[in-house]
Amino acid sequence: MTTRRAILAGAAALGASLPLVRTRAATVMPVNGGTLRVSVDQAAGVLNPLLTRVNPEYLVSELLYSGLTRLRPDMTAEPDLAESWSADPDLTTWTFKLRSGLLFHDGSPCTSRDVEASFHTMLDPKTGSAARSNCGPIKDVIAADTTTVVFHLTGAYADLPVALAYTNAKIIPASIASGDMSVLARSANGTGPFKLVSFEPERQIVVERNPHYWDPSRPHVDRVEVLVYPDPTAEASALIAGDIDLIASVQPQQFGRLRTADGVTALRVPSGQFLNVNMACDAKPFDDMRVRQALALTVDRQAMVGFVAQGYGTPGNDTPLSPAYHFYRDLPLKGRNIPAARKLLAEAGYPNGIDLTLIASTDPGTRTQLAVAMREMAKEAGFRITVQTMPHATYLAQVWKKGNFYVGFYNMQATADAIFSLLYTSSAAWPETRWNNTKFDALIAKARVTTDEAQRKDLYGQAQMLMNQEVPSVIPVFFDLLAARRSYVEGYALHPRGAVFLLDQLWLGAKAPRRG
Amino acid sequence: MTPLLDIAGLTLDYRTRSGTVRVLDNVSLSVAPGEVLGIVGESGAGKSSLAMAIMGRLAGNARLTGGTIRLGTDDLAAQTARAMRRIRGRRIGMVFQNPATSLNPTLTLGRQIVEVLVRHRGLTAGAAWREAASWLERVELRHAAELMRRYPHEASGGEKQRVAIASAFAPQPELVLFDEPTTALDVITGARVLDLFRRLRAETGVAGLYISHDLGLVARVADRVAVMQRGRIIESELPRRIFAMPAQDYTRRLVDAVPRPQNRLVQDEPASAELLCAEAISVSYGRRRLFRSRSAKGISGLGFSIREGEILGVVGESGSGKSTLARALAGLVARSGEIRLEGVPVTRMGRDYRRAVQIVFQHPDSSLNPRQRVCDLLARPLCLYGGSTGDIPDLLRQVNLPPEYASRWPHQLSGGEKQRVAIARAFAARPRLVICDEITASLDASVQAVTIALLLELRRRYGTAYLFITHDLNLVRQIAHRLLVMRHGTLVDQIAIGTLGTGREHEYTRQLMAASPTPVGEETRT
Amino acid sequence: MSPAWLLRRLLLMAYTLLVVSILVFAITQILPADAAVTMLGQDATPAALAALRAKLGLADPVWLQFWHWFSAVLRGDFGISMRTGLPVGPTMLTALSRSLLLAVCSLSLMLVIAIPLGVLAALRQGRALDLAVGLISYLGISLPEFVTATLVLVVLADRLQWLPATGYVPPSEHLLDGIRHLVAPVLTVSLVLIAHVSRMMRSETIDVLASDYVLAADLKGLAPPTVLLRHVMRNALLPVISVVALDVGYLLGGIIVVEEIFAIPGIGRALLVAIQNRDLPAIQAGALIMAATYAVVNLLADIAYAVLDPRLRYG
Amino acid sequence: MVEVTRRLLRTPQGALGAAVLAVVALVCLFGPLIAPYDPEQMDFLGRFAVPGAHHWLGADQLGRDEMSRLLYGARATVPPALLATLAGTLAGAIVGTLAAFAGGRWDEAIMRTIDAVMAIPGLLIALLVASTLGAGEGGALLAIAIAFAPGMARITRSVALAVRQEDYVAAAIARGETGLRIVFAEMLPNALAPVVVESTIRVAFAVMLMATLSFLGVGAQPPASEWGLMVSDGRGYLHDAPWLVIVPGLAIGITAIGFNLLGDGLRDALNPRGER
Repeated sequence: MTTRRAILAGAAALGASLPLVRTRAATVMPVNGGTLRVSVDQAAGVLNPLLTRVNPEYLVSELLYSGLTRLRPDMTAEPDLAESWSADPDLTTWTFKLRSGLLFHDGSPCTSRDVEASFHTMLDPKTGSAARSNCGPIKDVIAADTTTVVFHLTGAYADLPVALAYTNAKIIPASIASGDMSVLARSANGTGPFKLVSFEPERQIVVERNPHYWDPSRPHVDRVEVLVYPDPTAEASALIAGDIDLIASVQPQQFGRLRTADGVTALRVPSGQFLNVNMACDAKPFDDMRVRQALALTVDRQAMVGFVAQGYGTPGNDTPLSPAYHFYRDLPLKGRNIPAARKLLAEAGYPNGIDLTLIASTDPGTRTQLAVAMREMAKEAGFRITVQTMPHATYLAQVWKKGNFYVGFYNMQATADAIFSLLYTSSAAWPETRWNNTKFDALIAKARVTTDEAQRKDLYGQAQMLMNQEVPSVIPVFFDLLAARRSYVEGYALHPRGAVFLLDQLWLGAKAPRRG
Repeated sequence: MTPLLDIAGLTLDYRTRSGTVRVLDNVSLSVAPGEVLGIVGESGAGKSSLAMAIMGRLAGNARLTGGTIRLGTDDLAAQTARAMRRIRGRRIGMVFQNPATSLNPTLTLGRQIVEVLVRHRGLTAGAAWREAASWLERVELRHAAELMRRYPHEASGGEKQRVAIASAFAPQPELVLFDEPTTALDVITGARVLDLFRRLRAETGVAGLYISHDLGLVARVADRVAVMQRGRIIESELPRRIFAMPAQDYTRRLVDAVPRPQNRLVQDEPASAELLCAEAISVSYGRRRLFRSRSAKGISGLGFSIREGEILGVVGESGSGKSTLARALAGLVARSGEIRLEGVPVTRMGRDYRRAVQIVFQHPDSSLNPRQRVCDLLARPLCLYGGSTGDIPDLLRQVNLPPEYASRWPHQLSGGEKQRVAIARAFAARPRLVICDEITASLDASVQAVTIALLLELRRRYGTAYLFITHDLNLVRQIAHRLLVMRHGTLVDQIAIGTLGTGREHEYTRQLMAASPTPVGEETRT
Repeated sequence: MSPAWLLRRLLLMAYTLLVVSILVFAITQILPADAAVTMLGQDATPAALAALRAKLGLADPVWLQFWHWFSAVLRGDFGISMRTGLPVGPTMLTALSRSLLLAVCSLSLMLVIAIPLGVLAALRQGRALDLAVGLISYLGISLPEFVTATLVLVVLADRLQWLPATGYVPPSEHLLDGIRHLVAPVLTVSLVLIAHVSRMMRSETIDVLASDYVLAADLKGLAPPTVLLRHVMRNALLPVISVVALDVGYLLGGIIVVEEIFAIPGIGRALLVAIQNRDLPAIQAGALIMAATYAVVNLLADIAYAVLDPRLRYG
Repeated sequence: MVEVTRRLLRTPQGALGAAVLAVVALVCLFGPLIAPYDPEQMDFLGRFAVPGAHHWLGADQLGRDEMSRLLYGARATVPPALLATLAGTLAGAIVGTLAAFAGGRWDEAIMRTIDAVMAIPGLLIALLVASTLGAGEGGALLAIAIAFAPGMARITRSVALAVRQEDYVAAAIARGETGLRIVFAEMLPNALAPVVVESTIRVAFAVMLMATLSFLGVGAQPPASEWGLMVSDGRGYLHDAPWLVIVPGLAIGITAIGFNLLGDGLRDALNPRGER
């Protein structure tokens, strides 16, 4: 027991000092000041941090708001508004200690009341916040005293600090949380490193340094302009021309060009972002495991990385965990084996092959590329696949979570538990495959309540082997995340999570142009 | 005395896809100061080319291959374009056929005179404006100042032509070219414009070149008349002489073609049996867009009758409702009032009526479907009214067209030929009454004569009655038995040809007669 | 222009907008998307969805929904965006203002280039220049905007680096920068227009040149410039006016692509985004505002026409 | 018909347009036969192959042969455009003729409504319709047809009214022809010409509209090798593999030019009075 508590406390203490250590470690002292221009590929339409849904929106809300913790590039939690935390022995009650003297942009204090109110709102189904199903098994949140917040969980959960770093788990003033939230649609009042200056969702969002920010050493830039450039080609041209300093997310098509452009540094980090081919395990024909296994055997995963990710990725092994995850288990990569696939298909009762319709939404375009590549690869084994594409909105309304053979696309999650219980457990928030495998559920549940690293690694390892073997969905590719910056932008580490940016930690080097 | 305009051996060619065409062939003429030379010729004779040659504005594919054009002492053919522009308008004015199209629709009438004065007399805008106003008064336009602020579409044809004349005379040119200045105008208006022209030349002593297809008219305005045929001037004489003793038989044909009321082409009297009787015919154009045609005006309360084989003339100025009457009888417009065919009231325009009453329109271009060959055009009425396509050659022969024309397209025929096809089509149904709506208006004088002859020939053969609508009183007086005179959609006079000129005719009818006098030198023999 | 005429045109405009709003509403009704899902997104619970549906009155009969929406529109309230929670009316209007800026610039550039080009071509009919203009205009009307836009982008921004590749800066904010950002899209848009209008202008000029009154003007000995300006162009321009007015329709719709590529947050792109996200209120507002603009522009064109062409003044 | 064709080929634009479209037609008919590869056959090593001996027009990001895709793509691009225009023209022609003959209030009502519809930009209508019917060739096709119909209706109506004024129609009535015959034998042949010309030129627009819809993602869907889709797919690789944009872009442009030229040629050729 004591040991366990010690570990947790230690982690917290270590965490407290860590950001400074990392940001300073690599290079010289950061330079303060200047305006950063960062471009995103679609409008950041939603400003309310509890309701944001796409990366550009996450980027903005991260500038304006803070959560209790945030996610380090190594996927562990670091303190943000909370300076430390501890859990009771059975991990069902967690106590978070807020920093003292936290202020919202409007100068009003940020206390445990605000945290409590924010979480109550987030967990309220009527709010429709994604945080509700992604912040762990929270039963209730109670403000003990002004700087102490207690989380009561429905069950033991070791990952809570990481889970609370979730993109939508941001703290807003209690007055708003329990009052009229609609004001957050066009204005912002958070505890983040920047304050909102102007908000034109389709064009640009401007923020400026927040003097009240809890860490006086950050942010380094005085002002950030988030520009919306929907056309990737033009976006890349803009960076090469020096009109902007940073592209938050680069398409593989543009990466080669950016890598060779001078004055530009192309960034690439392996991630857990993946495409999967979901199969409804509760309906014909996929209720027969052999069909799924056969399909998995038709895929040349290395080639798939080339086709779908233009080579900027790592082959997947039908589990949602990539090497970027903490608990990744390195299993032998499945090779392409047509005879075996044929055999399995025959045994499953389809000696003359099988006809299927694979649905792919048009957004992002890689979904269709995967679908088409899949079709071509599976042909030989007797899978006659028709690819059907549809607009994303239609896909969400009609196919997602309902269809029995379609292409999914997911960002990396903070923890193994998060991604497993988001998609693959019987109680998954988004039960895409209805795999409903009790053995698997048990493994995940056990890992949740285990704090011993080695044990958890083993449990998650088994879970991965199980998926790799039973193939509820084919996961052939993990995408590397790609981005690009002007070389003078320093201290920016591309975050594998995809939805985390930490722009407050970067600064503009000497060669940066001075912008008004 | 030295001629003002002296043209010698002028030869002009047009280069076309099919080789060069000679439009002026060794033309020589001269106009003395103050003299008016009339030039008569049918379409294609080269009248307009001559005018353009004088004005030095020839088409790109035209080549002056010989001859000189002298204005006073200057050789116009040798002038630079720049110098020519100083002569045009300044020393040679011009009045065009149709004021409706020769005036810029988007400029006020005033500006269109002023611009000339500013250009050629170097007047300031203000001075030019006053000068223009005074000129408008000189051409007998009341409220000149007010008129100058109007746009062409807000003025009557007569007013417009007077403005055109004013802008031609305003720079005080030595010579004025008139290109059919009255053809587009109504008879009475035209006559008045002619009077104006006479007065102006008396006042200004300007010399003139008066181009027209109408020998009778030219003879009255010109001191000398030159007859053009296929680019050559074949005869140049005093008007009286031309009429009295034409040297060339082409000239003779022209002279004979001039309609003279006194030489009747129809002697017989129509049968007494009434063929068609119309009572209180009225047409008013309502919202029925499909049937609205710009020219047509409503008519009210017309009553008349036509006897078997009778030629009933209808005269009146444009807009008097002549065509509307025709269309009403042909059942092309909704009408009120009663029509009786041989005493039987016609309730709806049935087969029998349609067959009995046929119509021939003014413009064959429009009345012959451009996408049907002649044989198809004729085949329809034949198979509608129990003929056979075998009759087509006969039909064509009847209208003096070679049978092989059956395979031609309308656009391959001349105006006269087209009109004859139209007539043939009308007669294919063996009608009892044919409505002729201005059928000769768009034809040359000689062609007109031939067409009339054809009509009379057909009548002789089939005893067909005609409702002959025209604006040419002299023409209709040659052939009609009785005359309907229309004005503003009503019938002002209904009179037998014989009693015309006996004082029993309506006052308006008298005006029309006065406006269309008979050729010079023949007034005596009325 | 008699008041009656004006009144009639205004009534027609009202009718137009009524029909348009019915059409637009109808289309948004049959768009395959669940408004509630669109708003609450992937994490919505059935309960929440049901609640929202009730709140949006999605259960009401269609005509009632239409009436609620339409009467609100008449009060100037276009509703709240399902995606951003912002009122769509103002959003769309600002977007419109940017599109109009682009449109006006393109139109003026087009007029400056296309009109003289067309007249020259007509005067030099059949000669080299005429053929050149013909060729250019054929290219102009035959290449889709997203191709021409890409070409402009590659040449002017990437190769020559004369212009910023994309983005929009309001001239009000920073005049020079704003203009620099406008050049590429304006070029792209006006290319098509130039092609279209110069063709038109050419044929009109040729017709007018053949008219009696131009002959007459020439035979009056007027100086060539006078003839060309006062008599030829004045009349040749008239039909072009109405064509340009119709082109505004293209401008408002067709520049969707251009706005997308050059990141101009105009109404075209706003509509595109709205359609992609099934943001029904935004679609309705956008389409309606676009149609209204088009109608207004055409009314203005008619008035201009009536002013310039006396024949229509009492039409 | 022969007459017209002869005249058409005598006009420079007509001849050129016909030539261009002849090629396009051949490609539509026999493209698949001459295509060196299966347009959807992917080749991992052949990705972005530069135009050359193996791939005459190069290969795309999935190693698919650009030439084969172009040849197959013709079928996915041109016939739908033709079909869409045809449908739009027919629909419009019917409405327009009805309006012209109904006349009076009906005419007024129909035309005003059509004006209203025309106030919504064509591309926008197309976008809405396409996203309503769901993305894909079919949707785009119908969308374009609907976007074209009002314009064609307007043109047909004015032509019909003009022809109705001609004296040969009056002559036919006076002759006692039946209404049907007047419409079909007398009016239609004359009314057809302008409509045919207009719709020919509109095919060019349709081709471009098709492409644009694909570009905006509501038109043809991958892996179809529709030309517009090929351009928008290729745009991403503009700098590494420019041919992926140039080749289909040119194909679209040339086809459109072809139809524009043909239309202008027809305008001259179909003029019955043989004037130029």
